[in-house]
Amino acid sequence: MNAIGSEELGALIRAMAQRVAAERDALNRLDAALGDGDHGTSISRAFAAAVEDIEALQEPSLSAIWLTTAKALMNRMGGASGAIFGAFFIKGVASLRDVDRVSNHLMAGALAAGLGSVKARGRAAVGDKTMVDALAPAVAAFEAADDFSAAWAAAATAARKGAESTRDLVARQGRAKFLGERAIGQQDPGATTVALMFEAANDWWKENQA
Amino acid sequence: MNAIGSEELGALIRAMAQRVAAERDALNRLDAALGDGDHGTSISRAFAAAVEDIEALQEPSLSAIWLTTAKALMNRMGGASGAIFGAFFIKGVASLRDVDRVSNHLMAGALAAGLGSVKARGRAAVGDKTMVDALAPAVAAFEAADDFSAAWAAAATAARKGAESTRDLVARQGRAKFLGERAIGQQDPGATTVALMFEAANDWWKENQA
Amino acid sequence: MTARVHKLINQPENLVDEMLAGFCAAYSDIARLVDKRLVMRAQPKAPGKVGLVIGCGSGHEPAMTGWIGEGLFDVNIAGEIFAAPGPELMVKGIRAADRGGGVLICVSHHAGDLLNAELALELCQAEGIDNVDMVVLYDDISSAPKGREPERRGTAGLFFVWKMLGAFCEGDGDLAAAKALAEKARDNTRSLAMSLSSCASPVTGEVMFEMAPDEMEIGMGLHGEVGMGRQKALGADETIDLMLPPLLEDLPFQAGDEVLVLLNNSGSLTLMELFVLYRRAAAKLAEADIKVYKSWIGAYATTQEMAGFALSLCRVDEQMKALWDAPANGAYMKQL
Amino acid sequence: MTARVHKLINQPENLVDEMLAGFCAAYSDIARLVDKRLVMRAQPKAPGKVGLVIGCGSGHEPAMTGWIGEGLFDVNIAGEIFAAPGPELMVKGIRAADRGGGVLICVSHHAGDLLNAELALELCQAEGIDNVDMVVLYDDISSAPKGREPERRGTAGLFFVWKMLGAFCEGDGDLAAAKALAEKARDNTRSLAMSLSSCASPVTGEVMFEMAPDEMEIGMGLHGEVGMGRQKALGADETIDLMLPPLLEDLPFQAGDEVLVLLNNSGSLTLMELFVLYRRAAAKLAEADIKVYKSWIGAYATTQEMAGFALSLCRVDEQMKALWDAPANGAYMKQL
Ligand SMILES: Nc1ncnc2c1ncn2[C@@H]1O[C@H](COP(=O)(O)OP(=O)(O)O)[C@@H](O)[C@H]1O
Ligand SMILES: Nc1ncnc2c1ncn2[C@@H]1O[C@H](COP(=O)(O)OP(=O)(O)O)[C@@H](O)[C@H]1O
Ligand SMILES: [Mg+2]
Ligand SMILES: [Mg+2]
Ligand SMILES: [Mg+2]
Ligand SMILES: [Mg+2]
Repeated sequence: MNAIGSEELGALIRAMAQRVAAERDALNRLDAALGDGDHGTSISRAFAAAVEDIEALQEPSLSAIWLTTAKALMNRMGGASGAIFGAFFIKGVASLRDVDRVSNHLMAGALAAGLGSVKARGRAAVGDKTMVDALAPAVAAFEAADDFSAAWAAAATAARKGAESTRDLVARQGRAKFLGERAIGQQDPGATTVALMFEAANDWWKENQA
Repeated sequence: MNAIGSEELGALIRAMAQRVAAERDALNRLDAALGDGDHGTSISRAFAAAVEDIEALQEPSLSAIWLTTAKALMNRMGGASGAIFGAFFIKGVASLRDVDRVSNHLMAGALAAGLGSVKARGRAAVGDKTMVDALAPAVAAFEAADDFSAAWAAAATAARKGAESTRDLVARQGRAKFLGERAIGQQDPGATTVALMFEAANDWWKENQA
Repeated sequence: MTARVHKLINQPENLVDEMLAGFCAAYSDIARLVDKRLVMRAQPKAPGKVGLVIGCGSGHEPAMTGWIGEGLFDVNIAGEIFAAPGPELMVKGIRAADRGGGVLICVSHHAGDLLNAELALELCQAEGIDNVDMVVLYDDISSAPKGREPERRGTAGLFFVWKMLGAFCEGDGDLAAAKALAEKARDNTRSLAMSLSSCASPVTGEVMFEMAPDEMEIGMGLHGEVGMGRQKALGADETIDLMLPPLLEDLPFQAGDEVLVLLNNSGSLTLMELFVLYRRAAAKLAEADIKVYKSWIGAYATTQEMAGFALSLCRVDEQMKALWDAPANGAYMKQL
Repeated sequence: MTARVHKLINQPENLVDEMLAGFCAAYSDIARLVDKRLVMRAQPKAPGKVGLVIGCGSGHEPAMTGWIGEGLFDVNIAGEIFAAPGPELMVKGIRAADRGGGVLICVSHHAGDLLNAELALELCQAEGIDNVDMVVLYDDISSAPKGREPERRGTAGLFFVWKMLGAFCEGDGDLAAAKALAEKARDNTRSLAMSLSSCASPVTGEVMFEMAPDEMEIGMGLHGEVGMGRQKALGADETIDLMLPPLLEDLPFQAGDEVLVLLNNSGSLTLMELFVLYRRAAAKLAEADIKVYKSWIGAYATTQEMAGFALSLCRVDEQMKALWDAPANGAYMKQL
C-alpha cells in the first residue's frame, strides 16, 4: 500500500503512544542526566491524551487527527518539548487538509514542513544536541524513499543514528546547555523520543502493511 | 584533711568540669536516645563558664565559689537541667556563708539542702528516671560517711549505681517521659552527669588529699 | 533516609548570637537586638499596656523571633538551640517588656521552659518587680491523654494563642484579662504532628534520631520527641484521615463549630505537599460540618529541617475572630 | 546524602490540580481557582489597569500562586511540575487578566516558558486579542557570562521584579510603561544560587541528581540545573565570601549604591542558617559601602526540598523604592 487513510494514521499515532509509554522511565532517566528528569512522563502523558482525543473525534479525517495530535502535544505536555513537538505536528495540518489518503511523498512534505517549524521555533540546528539531531536526518531519509515501507525503515534507522550522535555533543539549546562539557556522553532525551516514534511507526508498518 | 578551703573547692569544681567535658559526646548520645541530644554540650558549656567565672572572682570565698557555680549552671546551661543543677548549688550557698573551711558534715548539709531543692523544683522523686536517682543515694552516702575520703568514695559509688539503675525505669519527668516503655534500657543523661561529678571529685580527692 | 548533616553555619558556639544578629539586621524596622539575646520590638508599644515576653529555645525559626512586632510579642528571650534561656536573662527580658501595665511570661510547656520561667518569676519577686505573671500553654494531644491536658507539650498550635494574645495586648485589657484570654485560646486549641524524617542537631552535628525512609511517626514533638509510634509512611489523604479524627474527638470539635486551621511545616516538607494535605483536611472538616474561618499554611515553628507537619485547630468565637483579624507586623507573621 | 523520596501526595497525576485546589481553599479571600489551572485574584483589579500574568511550571511553591493578590499578579497559569503550561491555557489566562488596559505576560527565562509564551502570543494575535505583550526576565549570573545576559535563566531574584511590577500595575501606567519598568528592575537585578543537596521529583518519585554529603554546587538553577561545578561544602561566612564578589562585579554594584537583598531558601535550608548567612552578607555589603534598603529572607521560589539558597541583589532608585514599599497582599508576599 502506498497511501494511507485516517485509520492507518490513527494506528500509527497509537503505536507511537505505546512506544513512548513503554520507554517512559528510560526517557526520564536520560532527562535526569541532562535536564529535569520529566521528559518520559511528559511525552507519554501527552501522547496518551492525543490517542484519547483522536478516539473522541466525530470526523476523524487525516487533518483532524494530525491537528488533534498537535494540540495534545502542545497543550498537555508542557515545557520546551511540548511547544516544539506541537509546532512539528501543527505545521503539517495544512498540507493534509481535504485529502482522504496521503502518499509517502505528501507525508514527506508534512514532515519537512514540521521540521522547518521545529528549527525556527527552537532556534536549533543539527549538532545542537536536541531532537533536531534525530528529526532532520529522519525527515531527509523519509523524503528520499520511494514508498512508505522504505520511508519508515530509512527514517527509523536515521533517527536512531541521529539520536545516538547526540552523545558526543555539547548542548546549545534546552536545559542541557548549562552543563557545558559535562553533557558529553549523555544521549538527548528529545532526540531519543523522535527515534522511538519513527521506530514504532516502522514496526507497525512492517506488521500491518508491508 | 577533713576540712576544705576555697582553693580545694575550686579544684573540685575544675575536676568536675574536666570530667563532663571529656564525656560530652557520650552524654549527648545518652540524651539523643531519651531527649534532644544536647545534655553533654550544655553541661560542659556551663561548667566551663563556672570555672572561668570562679577564676575571675576578686574574693574567692567558699560561698562565692558555690554561688558562682550555681549561677553559671543556672544561666549558661539552659533547658531543664540548667534550672535544676542551678537550684542544687544555689541552695547550699547559705550554709557556707562566712566560713573559711568546710567539714564533710557541713558539706553534707549543703548537698542535702540542694537535693531537697532539686526534688521540689523538678517535682521528681527517686524512680522517676532523672538525676534524682543518682543524687539522692549519693547525698545519703555522703551524709553517712565519717570523713571526706570516705564521703567522696561512697557518694561516687552510690551515684554511679543510681545512674545505672535508671536503665530499667520508665521516665516520669523530663523529655523522656513521652517515650513511655521505650525509655527502658537507656540510662538517664542527667543522672549520669551526677555520677561523673562525684567520681571526678573522688578521683581528685584520692590524688590530692587522701 | 539520612538527614543533611552539613549546615551552613560557622562555629556552633556562636550560632545563636550570629543568627539573632542576622535576623535583627535584616528586619531592623521591626526588631532590635539587646544584650545579644533579647529580640525586642523596634518601636515599643504604648506605655501602660501589658508586655508580652516568651523565653524559649532557639532552632525553631521563625519562632519566636518572627513573632516580635506590632500586634504580637514585645520581647523574645532567646535560649540556646532547643534549650530555654536561664532565669537572669529572662528577668532582663521581663524588665525590657515592662511598659507599666505588667508583663505576661508565656511558656510553651516543656520542662526547661517552665522551670526557668518559674525561677525568673521568683527572681522578679525578690527584686521587687511586681505585676508579672506567667501562663503555661500546651496543645499537643499526643503527649498526654485527655483529662491530663496540663501535662501536654506546647507545639505549633500555640500560633493561635500568640496571635490573639498579641492583638489583645495592643488594647486596654489588664494583665489578668490577658492571661485569661491566653488560657481561653489554649483551651480551645489542639494539635497533632507527624514526621517523615529526622534532622541534624546544629550543636552536635549529628542526626538526632534514626528513621527509615518509608516510615512516619505520628505525634512527634517540636524537638523530635517521640509520639504515638512508627508506622509505614502513607499518602497525603490517608495521613489526614488518620490524624484528623483523634484531633476532633479530643476537644471535641463538633458540627456547627467555627475553627482556625494551621498546617505547620516542621522544616523540609514542601508547600506543595501542605496544599495537598490542606485540601483533604478542608474537605473532611466540611463533611463534619465544621466551618473554617481562616487558614494558615507555612513554616511557623520548625524543628530544623525535619520533614513533617502539625495540624492544629482552634475553635473560635466572635472575640477570638476579631483578635485573629487584627493587624500584625512581625517579620514572619503579617496580617494586613 | 540521600534526599527524602516519600512525599505526602496522592496520585502524581493529580498533584498539581489537588495542590491548587488546596491553596485556593485555604486562601479564598485572596485567590480563586478557574479551569483547574488558573489561579486568579479573588477581587479583580479596577477596569482599565494593566493585567499581569505569568505562566510557569509548578513545584516551586509558593511561587507563583503565593504572588497572586492585590499589589501583585492577576493570574498564575500553572503548568505541570517544572513544566510551563501549554499555549491554549495561557491564552485563557491572558483573557482572564484582561481588564481593558492590556496584559503583560511575564516570562521567567527557561526554554519551555519562553516557547509556550511565544506560541500564546501568536494565538492571541490570531484570535484578535490585542494589547498583549511579553517581557522575558532573567537574573542568574551563573547561566551565561556577562555580555550575554539575555541567555541567562530566571531564578529567585525575579522576586524584586514581581513586587515592583505588581505595585506599578496598580497605578495608571500603560502596558509599555509596565514592560519598561519590568526591564529596568530586571537589568538592575543579579542572583547566584548554591545547593548542598539534591531533591526528589514528585513526578518520578526519584532523586533528581546525586550529590555527596560534603559537597556543594555554586550556581545551581531552580530545577537543579547545574551551575559552576561542585566543590567541598563550606561554612556560612566562607560561602558568602565566595558568592558575593562575583555578584557584585557582574552588574557591577558599587560604593554608594542602594540595594534590596533577598536570601531565598530553595527548600530545606533552615531560617537559622539563612540568618547566619545574612549577617555576613550585610557586613560585607557595608564594607563595600553598599547600602541595604530592605531585605527579605525566606522560601519564595523553591526547588522542592533542595537544601540551598540564592543570594539576590537589586539596585534601586527612588521610583523602585516606592514601588517596593507599596502594599501587597499575596498569600506568601505581604507588605503592610
Ligand atoms: N530549543 C530547542 N529546540 C529543539 N529542541 C529542544 C529545544 N529545547 C529543548 N529541546 C528538546 O526538548 C527535550 C527536553 O524535553 P522536556 O524534558 O520534555 O522539556 P523540559 O526541558 O522543559 O523539561 C530536549 O531533550 C531537547 O531534545
Ligand atoms: N523535672 C525534672 N526533675 C529532675 N531532673 C530532671 C527533670 N527534668 C529533666 N531532668 C534531668 O535533666 C536531664 C536532661 O537535661 P538536658 O538535656 O540538659 O535538658 P533538656 O531536656 O532541656 O534538653 C535529664 O536526663 C534528667 O536527669
Ligand atoms: Mg525535562
Ligand atoms: Mg537535652
Ligand atoms: Mg535541650
Ligand atoms: Mg520540565
